[in-house]
Amino acid sequence: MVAFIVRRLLGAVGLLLIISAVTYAIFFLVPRAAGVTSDDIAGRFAGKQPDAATLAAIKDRFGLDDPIPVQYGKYIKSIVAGDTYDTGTEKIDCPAPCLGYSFRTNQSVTDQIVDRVPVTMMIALGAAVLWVLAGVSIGVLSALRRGTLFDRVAMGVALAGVSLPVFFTGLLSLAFVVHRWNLLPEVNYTGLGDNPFNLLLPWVCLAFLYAAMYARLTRAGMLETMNEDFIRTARAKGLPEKTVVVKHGLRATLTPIMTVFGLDIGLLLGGAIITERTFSIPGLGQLALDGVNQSDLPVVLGATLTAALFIVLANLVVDILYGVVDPRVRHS
Amino acid sequence: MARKQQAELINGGSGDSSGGRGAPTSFLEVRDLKIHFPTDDGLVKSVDGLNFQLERGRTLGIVGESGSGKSVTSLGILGLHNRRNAKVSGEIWLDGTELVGASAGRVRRLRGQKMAMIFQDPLSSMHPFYTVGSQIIEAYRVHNDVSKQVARKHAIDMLGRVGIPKPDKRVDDYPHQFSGGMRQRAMIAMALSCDPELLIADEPTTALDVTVQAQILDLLRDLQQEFNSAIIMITHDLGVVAELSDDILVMYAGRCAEYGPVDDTFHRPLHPYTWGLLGSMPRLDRERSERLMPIKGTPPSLINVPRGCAFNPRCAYGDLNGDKSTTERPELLELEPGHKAACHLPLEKRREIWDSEIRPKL
Amino acid sequence: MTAPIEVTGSESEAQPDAVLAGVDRKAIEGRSLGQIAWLRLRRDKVAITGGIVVLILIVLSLPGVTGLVTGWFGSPPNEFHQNLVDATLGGPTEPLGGMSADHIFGIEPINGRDLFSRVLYGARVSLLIGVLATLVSVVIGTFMGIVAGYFGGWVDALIARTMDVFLAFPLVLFAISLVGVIPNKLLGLEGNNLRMGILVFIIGFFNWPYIGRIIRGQTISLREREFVDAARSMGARNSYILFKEILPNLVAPILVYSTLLIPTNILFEAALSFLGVGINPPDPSWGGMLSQATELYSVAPHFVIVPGLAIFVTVLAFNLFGDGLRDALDPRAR
Amino acid sequence: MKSPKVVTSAAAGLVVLGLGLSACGGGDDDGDKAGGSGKFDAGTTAVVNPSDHKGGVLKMAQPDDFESLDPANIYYAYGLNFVRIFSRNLMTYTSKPGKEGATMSPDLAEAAGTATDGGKTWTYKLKRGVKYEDGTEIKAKDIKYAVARTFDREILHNGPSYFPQLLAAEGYKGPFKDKNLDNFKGIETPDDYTLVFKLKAPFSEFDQVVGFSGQTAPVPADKDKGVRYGMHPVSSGPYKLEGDYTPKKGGTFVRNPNWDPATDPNRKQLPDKIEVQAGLKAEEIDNRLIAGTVQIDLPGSGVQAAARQQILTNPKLKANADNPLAGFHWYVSINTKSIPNVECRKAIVYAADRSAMYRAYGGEAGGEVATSIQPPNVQGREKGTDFYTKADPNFTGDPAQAKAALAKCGQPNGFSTIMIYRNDRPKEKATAEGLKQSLDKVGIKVELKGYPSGTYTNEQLGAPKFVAKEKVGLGTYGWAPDWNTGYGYLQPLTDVKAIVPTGNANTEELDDPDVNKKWNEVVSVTDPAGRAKIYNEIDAKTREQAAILPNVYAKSLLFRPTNLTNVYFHAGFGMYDYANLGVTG
Repeated sequence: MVAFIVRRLLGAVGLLLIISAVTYAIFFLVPRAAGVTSDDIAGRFAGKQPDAATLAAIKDRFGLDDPIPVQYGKYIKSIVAGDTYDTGTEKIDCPAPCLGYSFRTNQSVTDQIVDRVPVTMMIALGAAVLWVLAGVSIGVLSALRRGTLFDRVAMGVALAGVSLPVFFTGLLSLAFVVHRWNLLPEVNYTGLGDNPFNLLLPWVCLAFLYAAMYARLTRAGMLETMNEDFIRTARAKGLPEKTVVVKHGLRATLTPIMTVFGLDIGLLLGGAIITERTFSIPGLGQLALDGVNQSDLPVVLGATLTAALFIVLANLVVDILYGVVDPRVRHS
Repeated sequence: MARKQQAELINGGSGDSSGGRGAPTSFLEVRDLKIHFPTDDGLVKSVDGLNFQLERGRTLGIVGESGSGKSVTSLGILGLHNRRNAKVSGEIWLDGTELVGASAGRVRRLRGQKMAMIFQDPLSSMHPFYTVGSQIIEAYRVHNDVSKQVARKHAIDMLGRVGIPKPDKRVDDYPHQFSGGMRQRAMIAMALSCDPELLIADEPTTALDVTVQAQILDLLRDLQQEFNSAIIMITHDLGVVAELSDDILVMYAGRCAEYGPVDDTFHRPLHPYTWGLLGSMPRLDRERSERLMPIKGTPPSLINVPRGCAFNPRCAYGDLNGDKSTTERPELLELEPGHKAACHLPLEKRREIWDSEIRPKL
Repeated sequence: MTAPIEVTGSESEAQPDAVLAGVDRKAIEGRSLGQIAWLRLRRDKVAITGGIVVLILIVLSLPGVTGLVTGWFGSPPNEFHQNLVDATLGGPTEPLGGMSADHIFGIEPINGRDLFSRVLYGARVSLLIGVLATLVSVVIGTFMGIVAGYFGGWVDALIARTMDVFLAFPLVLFAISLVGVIPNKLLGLEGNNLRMGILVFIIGFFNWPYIGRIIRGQTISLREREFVDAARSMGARNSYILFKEILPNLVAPILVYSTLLIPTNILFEAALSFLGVGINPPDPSWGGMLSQATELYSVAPHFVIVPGLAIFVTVLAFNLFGDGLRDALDPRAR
Repeated sequence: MKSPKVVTSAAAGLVVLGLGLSACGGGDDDGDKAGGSGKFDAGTTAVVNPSDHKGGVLKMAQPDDFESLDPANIYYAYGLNFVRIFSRNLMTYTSKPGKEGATMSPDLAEAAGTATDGGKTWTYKLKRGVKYEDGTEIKAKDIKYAVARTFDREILHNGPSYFPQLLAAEGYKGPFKDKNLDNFKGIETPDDYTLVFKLKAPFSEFDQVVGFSGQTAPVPADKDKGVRYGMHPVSSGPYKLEGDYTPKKGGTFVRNPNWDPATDPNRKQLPDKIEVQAGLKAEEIDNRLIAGTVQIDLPGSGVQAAARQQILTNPKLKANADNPLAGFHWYVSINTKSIPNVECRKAIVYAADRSAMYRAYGGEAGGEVATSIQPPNVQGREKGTDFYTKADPNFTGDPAQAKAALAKCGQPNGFSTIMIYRNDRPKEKATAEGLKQSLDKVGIKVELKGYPSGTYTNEQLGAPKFVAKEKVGLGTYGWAPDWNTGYGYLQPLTDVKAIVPTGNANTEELDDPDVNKKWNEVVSVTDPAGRAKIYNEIDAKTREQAAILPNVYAKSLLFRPTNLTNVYFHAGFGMYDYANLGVTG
């Protein structure tokens, strides 16, 4: 098991390195190819109407004229080992993982990300609880009652659900639930101190979409599992149907769904961009989006890497959990 | 003794239709069993009017190509068909209890205890996430009110009895850690954990290599002697049947094509389909120059079963009967004591063909 | 973020009974797979409805037809009708979003453009990008999937890792940043054609692993089948086996997952437009309208509802049809 | 459209009316209206709820955050407005409603600067006994140090860069790199209370440079933490930070006991506390404003769409709202390099649907149709006359004249061009769509392309290289001056010398010999009225050249909760004056 985990960990680190390199290359090379110069990049940092000396100073400080691999090397080094930063009057340590400083606000990108993570986490986890509960139970019931009215209605709603993007349901609920009927207060959540139930609307909108997907997935998985030979065996042993369904069926069904869940939650933790934009919630996704809109490269890079980290981490956790749940994986 | 039981079988099985003749005397009696599956493409008649009887301590071999209804029959006896998508009719009497009309709960309580099943592919038939031991314990405890420790001891005991070395260690292994033969033994241990009186083995040796096959068959035979169970052996391997069974039932398109004591059926088969089965059986003692005689064509659609004799499109001798083959369904008739077949060909003609054309080639 | 998940899960459902699989095949013996599928599909009323809606949408999006239809029921998509709009609040002066015989879906806030014709023109953009991007994904995904599945070993490992990398990328962010830096002219394309080309490329390029995984799995199982062995033993070259033996057998899953990927890609395009990197105005796009609506939903709620429903109906229709198609082509999955 | 005259005359009345109003608000009758409250737009021209009531907590909120709280590292007007509660400059905007708010008053200085050497040397005398929050006296060297800091653009990159541009301090790198302040030759401090600024060239509006931003707010050198000074700037004003300021969260300000109101006529110290909350969603701020639980929406650009509708349709709420001209003029720049022929540019102006462009900004509550480039709050600005267009909310363009101009340009069938705008600004998008729609009618094919506002002014419209490469002909743009004179407004927009490779504000790349000559001369004109006359001429000339298509002078819709006192619209900052507010209850 330990070897298994170590192997997965190494794989995850490798994956992250590749992603960071590709991200770095794309965010630096593509604009270059499109004609953006290091002066332009320095200009973003310099604010209004910078002069040549200012630009030169900024380029020098951030090493913007270094070859890309050198810049990438420094970037990775500062993530691993931290960096020091000269404020003019003193040197400030930017401890590892140092993701550099925003071109726009001069704030530490790491700090900004740390600030936003709880917000996005609250959105994602709240929604996840709802959609897993709703999606899985509806999926299981539908599979067990295949062909019944319940199944038809549930699957109809689920198919509609996967066809409803959050930016539609979100805007609709804002327009009517919040503004026209005043049933819920404005969605407002900025950090751990705030009342998490302010996020009710984004939770529901996000969970609706995912619950629909999970209901479909669970139903399909459950139907497949319930046709497995081992279910037949369980029945042949004379086990009560409840035991057959829950102990033998559900456990096998949920294992692959766990994988999908890992990917989904990883993606969301990295920034629920659409949801955050729809409801203007200042999470990681919004940070990244703002970074893109302001061409704030360090922020975009940092946010992208964080998002990738969450995905890789979630997959890692799922992999390990898979090993715990499925002895075949553990022993292979 | 053996003769007498055969006679009972013959008598009981001669009638073809309508059940309701009161409680049977046999341990297991199947009467006019029909198992149909309605699908979008039509009604699939997997089993369409099957009769047979079986006593304790005896073994019945059911043979046929895949899709002939063998497995559906066995699942039907255990009541494992989903009542929503399978239409089951007829009667199944097990030790005086009718199962088709019984409540699901009643049948469930019999399953695993009074009747058990050994499945074809032990790897997919055991839950991959639970240890072999826990799966046996579960089977035992559901019918016996004992503590986990007691059940565990029983499981180890059972594993030992089916010949698994170091059962006290292997009890905590997962199915995928067992070899194929060991897995099948574990499967058998699980099926036997409650000393079932009826054991259905569905292709118990198909997935195994030959040496292991023999071991498993030996094991089954030994266990039958020990428990005096009735065994239904489902297979398409006539060799297995020959070795283990007392009687043989050849199924074709959901119906019985030929039925009889194993010796009679092997040495004087009365149905062209049986001939085909025998002809397609590879044998070590056969000359290399001689070729297998496979049955031409493919098994029939169970939705549109050929009119008349279901076997007629594939039967080399169907023409000898004129229209009859395609218009009239042959009845299952007792042609020799205890030996029945459903064929339009005159009995003499059949014997002649068997003796002159088929047997020499086998 | 959300959309592509749909195709990752093993959506194909199990056979109801092991018996039936074999039986089914025999029962319908003698007809080609296509005929069988068509027979099954024809019976599936829901799927047919979805298919008809898709067909209507496609017909309405044909260059000549859109103009004709909007000529009957609306006005040109870029014609302003500011006399119908409250100058200060920006919303339509008439109730129900200004719905009338002239503007059956109402009008846009601020400039009063006819929503019906804008939604219709938006359909063209959505469908074109959705279908073309799917094509890109399918081509790349099929190729990679077949190669990975057929050759196995390090090739498979490499492609599998590549897919992992793609799946771990925060796609939406990437797409936004990339669209932001494209120049005005590229590869002979310019303006909105270039923009759509880029969107097609990005959406298609980043979605191929979803198809790739499925094709890889199917190829692995096909690889072991007799006819492949036969071809191999007769000395056929790998490329021959791949494209003449295996590929034809993958047509059904490719067709099914393409149909199911189109709505996913339509949603993706809408999401990108919603985030402000869709096609350039004044050409309409559904996501773009919703993006505008974030500022205006209080004065013009219909401006959320109309384009939102357009997305919903289109995506639902494709999903219904795709589900039906899958059921028809793969009898075990129902 | 057939008879433009009818439309014109009808609309002309409206314009005159509108102008009359703004002239009224222009300062003629300041003060008379003090005490007016509970009326729509009352705060635009007078102090609403005047009060000397002390106590209470004033709550301010913003969706994002200040660029910094280091007064020298801020450029946004709302930040400069806000830092006045804790920092004092040499000069500062006069705290008065109406036009007077756009003028400069002495703050730490005893009086406005005295120019000598033809405007190349400016001398300021400090008030004595003015103290920091810790009680130490503010000396001339502190202000010299503060100005010296602004030379290090690497550390303080957000603020304006007038001092490095204007002062004669060649090669000076700022006090962070060059610890010896004596090496900074741009300012001399002959004694503790005198500052002498040495300029490279004459500059007539140096008082404005000194006063509009926080860059002359004194900084004690031993408390300077470079970039991080903004976390806890040292107070010289009526309030001081309690603890540190946390970016994206906020901070609390309490009374500064060492502030002496006698030295400071421009600020008040009414609330006990001022709380700033950052990261509150804009719509939520609006809700709280209306509920009275937040008093100030810091960015000061007005309420969001939902609240806007609520306020404009509810007379009770409307009575507590103001709708002033915010200082911006949103216009369309017509690039003279991409479209070199003036007739072709005129065709664009002729064809432009001013009505659509006006509506893009939200009608009469959103703005006022523009004639001149300089908005009404600029000192000495004249309305001017329309060139090739009509400042009329119903004017939809003159296609006939446009066609004629196209013919003269040698492009009778029109031409193609590219128009860019900020894609995250819906109003600019609507403007671009409205303009495109009217230009299409005369055969001028416009392709629209949106860019993020974060890069727009530096890398797209503000980068001549980009404009040339992508052949950008039109671009939406808006300008609010650093200070409200014609120089502050027009020079960056029209002077050829103002064309820079990035962050260019002369987006039309106007290089008109007449205009250039006027700019060279005006810096030496000492009489403000004389200067204003020249500014107005430049304004007209630019429009005659069809280099700028005027659109609207922006109006913001500000809401003042009833528990807010001493509230009035400040012309200098373009929003309520934050340094004089009080709260009741």
